Amino acid sequence: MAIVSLREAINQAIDEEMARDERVFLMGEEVANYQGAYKVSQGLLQKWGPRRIVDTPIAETGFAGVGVGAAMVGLRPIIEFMTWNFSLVAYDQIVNNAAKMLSMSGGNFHVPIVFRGPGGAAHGLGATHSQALESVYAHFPGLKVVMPSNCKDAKGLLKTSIRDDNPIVFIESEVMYGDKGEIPDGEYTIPLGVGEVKKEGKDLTIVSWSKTLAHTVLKAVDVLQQELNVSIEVIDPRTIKPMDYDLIVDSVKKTNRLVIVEEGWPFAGVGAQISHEVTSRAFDYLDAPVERVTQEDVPLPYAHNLETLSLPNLDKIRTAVKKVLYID
Amino acid sequence: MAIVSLREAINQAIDEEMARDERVFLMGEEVANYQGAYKVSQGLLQKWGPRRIVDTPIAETGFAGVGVGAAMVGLRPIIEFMTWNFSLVAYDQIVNNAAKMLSMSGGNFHVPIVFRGPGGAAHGLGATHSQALESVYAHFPGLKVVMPSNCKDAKGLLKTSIRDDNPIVFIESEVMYGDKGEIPDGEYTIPLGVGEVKKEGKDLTIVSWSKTLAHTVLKAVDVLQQELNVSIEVIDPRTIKPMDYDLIVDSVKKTNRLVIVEEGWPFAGVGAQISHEVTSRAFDYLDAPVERVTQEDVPLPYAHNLETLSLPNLDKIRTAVKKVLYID
Amino acid sequence: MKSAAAVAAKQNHSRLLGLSRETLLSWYDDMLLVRRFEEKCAQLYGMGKIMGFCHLYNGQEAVSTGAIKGALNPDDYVITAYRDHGQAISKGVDPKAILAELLGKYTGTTKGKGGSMHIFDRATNFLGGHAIIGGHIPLASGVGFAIKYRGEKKVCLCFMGDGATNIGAFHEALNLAGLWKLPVIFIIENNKYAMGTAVDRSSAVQDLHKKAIAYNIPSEVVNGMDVLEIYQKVKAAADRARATYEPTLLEIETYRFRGHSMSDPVHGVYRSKDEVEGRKQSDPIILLGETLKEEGLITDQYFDEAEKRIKKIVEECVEFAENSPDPPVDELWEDVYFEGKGE
Amino acid sequence: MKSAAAVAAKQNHSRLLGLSRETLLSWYDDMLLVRRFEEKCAQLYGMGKIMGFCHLYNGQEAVSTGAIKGALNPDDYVITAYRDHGQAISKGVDPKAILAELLGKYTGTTKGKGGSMHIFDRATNFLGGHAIIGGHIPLASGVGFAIKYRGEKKVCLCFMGDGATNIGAFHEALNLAGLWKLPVIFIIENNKYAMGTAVDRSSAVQDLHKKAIAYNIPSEVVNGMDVLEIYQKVKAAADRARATYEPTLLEIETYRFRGHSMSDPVHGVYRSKDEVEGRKQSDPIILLGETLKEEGLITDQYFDEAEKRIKKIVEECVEFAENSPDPPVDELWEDVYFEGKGE
Ligand SMILES: Cc1ncc(C[n+]2csc(CCOP(=O)(O)OP(=O)(O)O)c2C)c(N)n1
Ligand SMILES: Cc1ncc(C[n+]2csc(CCOP(=O)(O)OP(=O)(O)O)c2C)c(N)n1
Ligand SMILES: [Mg+2]
Ligand SMILES: [Mg+2]
Repeated sequence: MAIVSLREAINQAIDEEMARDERVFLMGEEVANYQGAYKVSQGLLQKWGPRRIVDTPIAETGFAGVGVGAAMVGLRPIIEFMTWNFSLVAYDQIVNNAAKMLSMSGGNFHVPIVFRGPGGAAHGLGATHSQALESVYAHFPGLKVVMPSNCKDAKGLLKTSIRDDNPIVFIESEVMYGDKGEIPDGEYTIPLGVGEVKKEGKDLTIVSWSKTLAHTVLKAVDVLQQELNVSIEVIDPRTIKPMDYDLIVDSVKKTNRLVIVEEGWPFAGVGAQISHEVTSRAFDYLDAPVERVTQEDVPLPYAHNLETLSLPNLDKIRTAVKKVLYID
Repeated sequence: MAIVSLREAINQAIDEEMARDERVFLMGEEVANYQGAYKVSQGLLQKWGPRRIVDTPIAETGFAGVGVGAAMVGLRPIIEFMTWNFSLVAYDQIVNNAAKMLSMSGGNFHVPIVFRGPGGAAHGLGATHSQALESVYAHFPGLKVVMPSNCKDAKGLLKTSIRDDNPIVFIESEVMYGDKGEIPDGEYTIPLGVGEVKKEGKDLTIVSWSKTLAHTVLKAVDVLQQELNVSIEVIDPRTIKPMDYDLIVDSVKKTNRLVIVEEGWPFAGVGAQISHEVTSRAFDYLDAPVERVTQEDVPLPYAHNLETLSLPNLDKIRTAVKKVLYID
Repeated sequence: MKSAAAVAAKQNHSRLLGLSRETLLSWYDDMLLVRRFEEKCAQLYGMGKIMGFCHLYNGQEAVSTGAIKGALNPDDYVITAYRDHGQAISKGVDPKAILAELLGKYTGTTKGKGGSMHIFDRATNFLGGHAIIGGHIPLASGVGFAIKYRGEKKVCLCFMGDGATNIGAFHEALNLAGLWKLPVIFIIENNKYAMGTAVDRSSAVQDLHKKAIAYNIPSEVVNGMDVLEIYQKVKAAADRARATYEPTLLEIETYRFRGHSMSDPVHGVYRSKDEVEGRKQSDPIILLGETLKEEGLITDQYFDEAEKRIKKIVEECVEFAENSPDPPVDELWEDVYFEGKGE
Repeated sequence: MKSAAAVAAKQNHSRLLGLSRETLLSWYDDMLLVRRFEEKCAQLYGMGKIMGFCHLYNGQEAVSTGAIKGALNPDDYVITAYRDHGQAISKGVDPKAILAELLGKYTGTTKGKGGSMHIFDRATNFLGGHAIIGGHIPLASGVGFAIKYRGEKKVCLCFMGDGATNIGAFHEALNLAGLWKLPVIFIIENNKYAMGTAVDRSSAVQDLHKKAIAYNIPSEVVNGMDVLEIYQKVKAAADRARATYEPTLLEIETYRFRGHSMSDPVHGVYRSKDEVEGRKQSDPIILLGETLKEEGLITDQYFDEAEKRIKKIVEECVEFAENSPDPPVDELWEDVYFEGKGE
């Protein structure tokens, strides 16, 4: 076991897969010379050269499309969005060209590509730079959406994603890049679509992922278990699509209560999807309706007090937990 | 009462609002000379001239952005997407510039704009041209999403939308343009956010909207009421965001069962949102989990048999209805 | 009276560029096949056997034949928009499979999943068939990137309409190709209209080849009614790309003889009958036929023989397509994810 | 040793274009205010009082002063990207409200909602402050459209970086402006880098003004260290736009003296300390000061006085901002929808 930061874990995954497969390359804004806007690709240009670590102009539609075209003819691109916010100008390339190529071409051309970069809010970046966009990608058939919450998962899931033959939306978190964690020695991968019970419990289940799980929920659970004298099970689905409903449903059959905590907006968010599916499959087991804690349904403001108030936080989780437990 | 086609109803709404307010103009591909790709703007160029009925190049980001800029300084643009599928290349303009401008500018600039055009599948148009995209717009705070299912609503809701001071995503249906219906004589508007009970019933509630309601659900309900000897209540929310939850919840409190039928994909779709909210508010009234009938989670294929199989249809509605009624 | 384009086509190539009779006749046949294929499509569309949008290539045949069948190697790549039947045929995609696709049959190029706008064929490196305007142009740069990445001597031909040059994806893709020197030949098929919008109502600059200046890409105007000139110019661009990876932008001036799609009349409000009839005077197939005859390579008899041969092929296509099965129901859930076939 | 830009700045304007002393001094002060304001921001950012991304304008002051304060009328429009403090100040937005905004205060230009990248001010027609590269350029064409729609004699100035010229929105917006003749002046502030990417690694064509050819828009290169030249060229473009609605593209060659944002070092891996120091020799504020002195409009004493005056303004800004309240909690749900205020 080694202790590394999340940015190192991701860097290792890319580096190892580039060593393993000559067809893998990394492309994006500032990934090469600058060593990555968030230093995720540190050292890779020096090691692999400009043929495989490729700086781009500000042209997300252009270079996302370059990735899709290159993947159609046999390469395995990793396309970095400096942040996922900037992918919105390349939305068509991802949800049409990448997602639908296999189907539209009747199996002629598959698109093994990983789109990756940080998503969600950092601190004080304002409305256009703080979006948790997983639901508007997971909505489209043909895409898989992966969102690791720790170093070990990030490395293992990214390696699997790079080897996957489908277009992957891999969403990291800027404010987690410095987080440290253990990773196994040597080669390992983690399958997509398999969630993990982060913590066992018996009175209620909380599902959460990525930074919200790591920075907010785990801490809140510690506080609330004490404060409310309850036992909380915590599940990290790790991949948003395919979603590991079985794991969640099994948990809910045991705890009879579910709270979903996510950074995205509520309307037609990932939480709504999980809520519907789990309610449908565990209807007779639920002692209370599923509760969601989401970002408020507003564009994220800059001011620190409003930003904090808008995102999921301990207070909101407490309210939701008390609600499903019918504690006043 | 006059009988008009849906395309005429929309045309009248635009025409009347242009007469009422000099700041209103229509812009899009083929809206002027060609009289509209689907002839919705027939005659408007002749009446209002090229200053207010404006043909554009194929540049959705460009002309959607022109609309936002013009709205910021006091005009009231109606931006036509030839179909909503093509809006995906302008996604950033809609979900960032239009949706967030008021908030980001702290109230300095509001964006009174209507983006409109047909959405959903027609016949044999394939994967990129047959998308029901309401959920990926409704997800963003700042937007309102309107989806009429008949001529009267289309005219009344579009007039309200043009007068609304917020960015509106107004989604019509290509295969409904020829549908005929009654509209009231003279001036009328219909408020956003207010649904309508299309048909009263007591055994279960079906929520659906737009073409799926008009062409599929209403017919299916006739068949199934007879076949299963049940009484079905049908609700058309008319606006997707804001959603008239109260109307649905009241109905479910009476029928105790809910089926949602929509053309969009299931994952994090509008149906998931309605299901979560209604379950949350009417948990103790639900005798069965909410069922959804959606498009299959696949890109829509061209072949007629597969296309039919993918979209919501009578068989799937029957299965869902039987399921919530626990009929084997 | 012949148009200037027609006269130029004849004068330029009195010596037929040293091409063999066999080659030239195969081009004639290719163009004729595309023409008759499209006419058959129009018929089948009218009968309700072809659904959805269907965009025919009539009038533009010299472009696909000269640029693809003429100038390319079999392992070069082609990518295009929705007006793709002609280009697919010229690339060697089986016309039977194309027609079966149009009829939504399981034997079609994409098993009935793509339809007219999405012809794909892995075997011939035909990369589609794309229906979001401009969306495929970055893909072409990506193919060029892959060619260069692997150090191959291939090229990618990317076709687009005049209307497509106004969208952002065009700009980004060409800038990347120019900046990185990618072996892509961008071909604007300037048929003067994007649906009902004439070039002077869609593009601030009328000479579309001038857009190449912004990308430091060499460009040229090509007579799109002259298959020999198209061959020559595309071949030169392909040779350069193979040698230096340099991209090229060609503005090929052509014209569509039919409406934008099957739901658009031949001459609607946006162009006159006279204009269309005038343009038909430079029919690229007739022009090549006349040249071949004048140069003594064929007699009138050839035209009849060719018609018969082509008619038979088209009839075989129809027979094949009509007798093919619909895709099985389970196909609906296939090809959404590519699984279990290794990397 | 002075750079070529510096020498050119002095020679061109020996006669100060007939501008009054008062005007010229107000420009000097405006540039100095922007410089000192930005330095204060750097300090407050270091203290953790400004959050998020903060992009400073040091080195580029002549552009906002010459183009906005110099060449525009008060009711003309300005729209820009995230490096927006300088342009807002030159447009007359209250610097107190700007600084309050940076501190996330309720008295800020957007009540603390937008932050550094999103300064907006309805009163002065300052249309923001936009952070998605290129996304605001179509808005500028829209403002131009509205001006022409109403038959007004206004212009819209649209600022963007060199890096922004490679994105699709740039292409579409300029084509529309060129096609429809919209009264927009597109200003590329070519400061040689987009974050760490030099122009020759991002744009296939090095002379960014050449991109205007593709849009049939007149264009020019402007010395961005010379406020007088900027004023002159923008004024000419504005006059033309008012008379004929014709757009203009100006490539203003400038340089940023600091890092891309507060999280980027002044000279990282992508440019040398020598390069930065060399460019600082053409400091636009010093150059104007020297010109004014040489022309006898001021003595050295003026510099001290100006510094004191500006220092006081900046201190007032800090005091105002620091003493302002945070936005009230209820503000979170305000301004999401614009309701009940009539059309
Ligand atoms: C992004 C986008 N916008 C609009 C359309 C609708 N559309 C389909 S074809 C077409 C005209 C294209 O004209 P051009 O590029 O000149 O090609 P041509 O049809 O002449 O071959 C339009 C507007 C589309 N498919 N994609
Ligand atoms: C679409 C998009 N992609 C990437 C970014 C991240 N980004 C912010 S500023 C910047 C560099 C812009 O450079 P330039 O346009 O030259 O302006 P300058 O910073 O030099 O003023 C980048 C890449 C963004 N904001 N938007
Ligand atoms: Mg065309
Ligand atoms: Mg720059």
